[in-house]
Amino acid sequence: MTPSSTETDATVVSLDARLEAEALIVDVDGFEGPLDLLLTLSRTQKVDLRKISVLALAEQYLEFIKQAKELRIELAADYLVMAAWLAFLKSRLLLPPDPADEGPSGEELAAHLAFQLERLEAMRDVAARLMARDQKGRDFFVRGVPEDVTRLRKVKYTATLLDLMQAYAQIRTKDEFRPYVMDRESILSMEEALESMRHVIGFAGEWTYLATYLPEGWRLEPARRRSATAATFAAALELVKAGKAEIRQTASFDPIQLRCRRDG
Amino acid sequence: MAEEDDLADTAPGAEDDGPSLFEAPPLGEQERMVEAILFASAEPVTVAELNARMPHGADGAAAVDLLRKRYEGRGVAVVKVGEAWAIRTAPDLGFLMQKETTETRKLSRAAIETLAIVAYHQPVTRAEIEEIRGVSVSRGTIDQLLELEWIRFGRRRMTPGRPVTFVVTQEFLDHFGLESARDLPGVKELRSAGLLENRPPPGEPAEGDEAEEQDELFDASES
Amino acid sequence: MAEEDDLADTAPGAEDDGPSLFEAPPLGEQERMVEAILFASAEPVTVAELNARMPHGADGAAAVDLLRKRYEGRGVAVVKVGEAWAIRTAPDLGFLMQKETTETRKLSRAAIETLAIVAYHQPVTRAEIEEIRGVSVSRGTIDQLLELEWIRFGRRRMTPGRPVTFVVTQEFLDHFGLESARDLPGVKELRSAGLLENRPPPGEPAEGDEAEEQDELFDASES
Repeated sequence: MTPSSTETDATVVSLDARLEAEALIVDVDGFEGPLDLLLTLSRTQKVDLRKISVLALAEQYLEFIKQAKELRIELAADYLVMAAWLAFLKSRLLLPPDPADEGPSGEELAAHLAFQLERLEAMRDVAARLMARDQKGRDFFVRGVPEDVTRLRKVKYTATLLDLMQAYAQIRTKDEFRPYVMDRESILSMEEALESMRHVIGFAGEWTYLATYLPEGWRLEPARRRSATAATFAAALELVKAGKAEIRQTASFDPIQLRCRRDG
Repeated sequence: MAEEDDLADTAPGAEDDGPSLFEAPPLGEQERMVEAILFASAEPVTVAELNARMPHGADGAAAVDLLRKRYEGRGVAVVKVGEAWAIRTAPDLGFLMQKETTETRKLSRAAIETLAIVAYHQPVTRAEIEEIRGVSVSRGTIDQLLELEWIRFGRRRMTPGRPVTFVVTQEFLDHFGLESARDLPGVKELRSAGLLENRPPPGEPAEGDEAEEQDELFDASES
Repeated sequence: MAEEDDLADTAPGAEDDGPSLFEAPPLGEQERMVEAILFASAEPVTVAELNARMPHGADGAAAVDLLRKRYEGRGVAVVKVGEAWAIRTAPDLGFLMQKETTETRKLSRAAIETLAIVAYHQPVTRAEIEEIRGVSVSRGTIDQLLELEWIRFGRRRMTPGRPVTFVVTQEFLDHFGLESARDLPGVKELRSAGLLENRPPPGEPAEGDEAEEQDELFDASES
């Protein structure tokens, strides 16, 4: 448990207790988040993490936060969130369970916290074991001279995924960048032209000028008319290919004419 | 030149009776070839690459096996790195080497822990790393590990948001002298203690087939 | 462990009459040491250098001699280069080394950008690439990527002119260690990895849309 002296009023704490508390708090920088702090505090219990008293740990943590506040140390929000959660956990552990409450029990929450601490400690432990392994370039070595016996000159281009991502990121952050959208406002697709022709071609028993097939709203504005003419012409060719229509042009640059094929 | 022809033979060609025409070199000769190739390369070489470079019909796997035994207890060793093979100096002789070449950047504690979490929990998302460490992972940390080519992007997780996952690389295995991720120190104990499970906090729905996915990864790395 | 003692021996100690007090390692062990040193050194090593690096009392010349005999007829040989020693591939196996000599060059910036755009936006037409990059794409750039087999032609776009599209290849995925193009990190991840510092310009859709947008593209390429 925490030293009892620190629980007294902040104004009358002994110098020793105060120094001790400050030593702890100055260390806050050294902690990598609330879980790390909890793990450090849990070591004072000197028991296997599986047998740890989560209640005692919660109290230690809350006391720590209280001291930090008294000393006007600014704590990151994470630490305060954890404190609020531990206060909630503590009340769950101390009060008799409310039968109307559907949520997890205090014991379940405590067990999960113990699991998280045990897991973090385990990862610390294996990280240390990993780094203690023999390492390439420190304990064992690769061939000093990768050999070049016969010079077969072959250029191989390489790029790393990082190059690729950086290049892409750079393009994406150019000021003038806008997400790519095909500028379709003035473009009629062949499919669209075909669709609109399908509805009317059946009525064209006589030769009809291709221009009359241009959809409504595509006949006046030059850019739109150009696109619609091209698309309609392509669609007309498709219909001819499918045997559904006939097409003719009396001379070069004359208007193109179209009619439905009755037998088609 | 000769190998090019042989290489071509492995493609389904017109001459299906090809193999019998080409006598594979004796196994002892194949062992010499593997020895030469592995000695010459600083990077691990896969059995498939060995076979592609050796004359047609050669059995890279068998030759490597012979070679590995031959070098047992010697000053250099034939080591397995993931699916590939390399020659490395015996670790106990490291003290003889001049270490001026590799200046390993000092890794932060956050980077070391993040690396360990990726190795033991792979494939793992950034959120999962943060959950385990109880603190957010800075951009620089992931960046540094990517740059060292010790971790890479794995498959996206098929959960909402489809987050990217991280896995360790062959370079990681090579650097730490590991044959596969299964040989990580303490991995069996951690698994049997349930510490590699992604256990959701009580009251939150489980994320589904985490564990299975991970097993699959380890299986895949073995085959 | 034993070598650690040997290491300690090489340190100049208080006992200056050392030589007689310290036992040099057995010759077999010295041979292992020479093997490791010759293997790892970038330059041929003289006997004097060997003696300087090995524990006190070791006989580099004798150890080299043993090693040289051991490698007779093997895939690599211990050869004398001037006054120094090195390990080299056996001359008759030089033909196996051809792959080692490929010269690697970085891709040009234009090529990397083009490749990135194809990867993220596939299937994509040349006009679209130019639109995104804001400059025209030279034929050489596209040709180079095609030749590298990192991109290939996809379906023609069903728009006027029926332009060809480009998509990335399996070769591309292999090279960049990706399991699928879907696993490329999205803009969100680029940002959290610190690769994308800037805020999105106003008018750009929220990040959440990103993934979906990409999905659509990829779905299209699959169908």
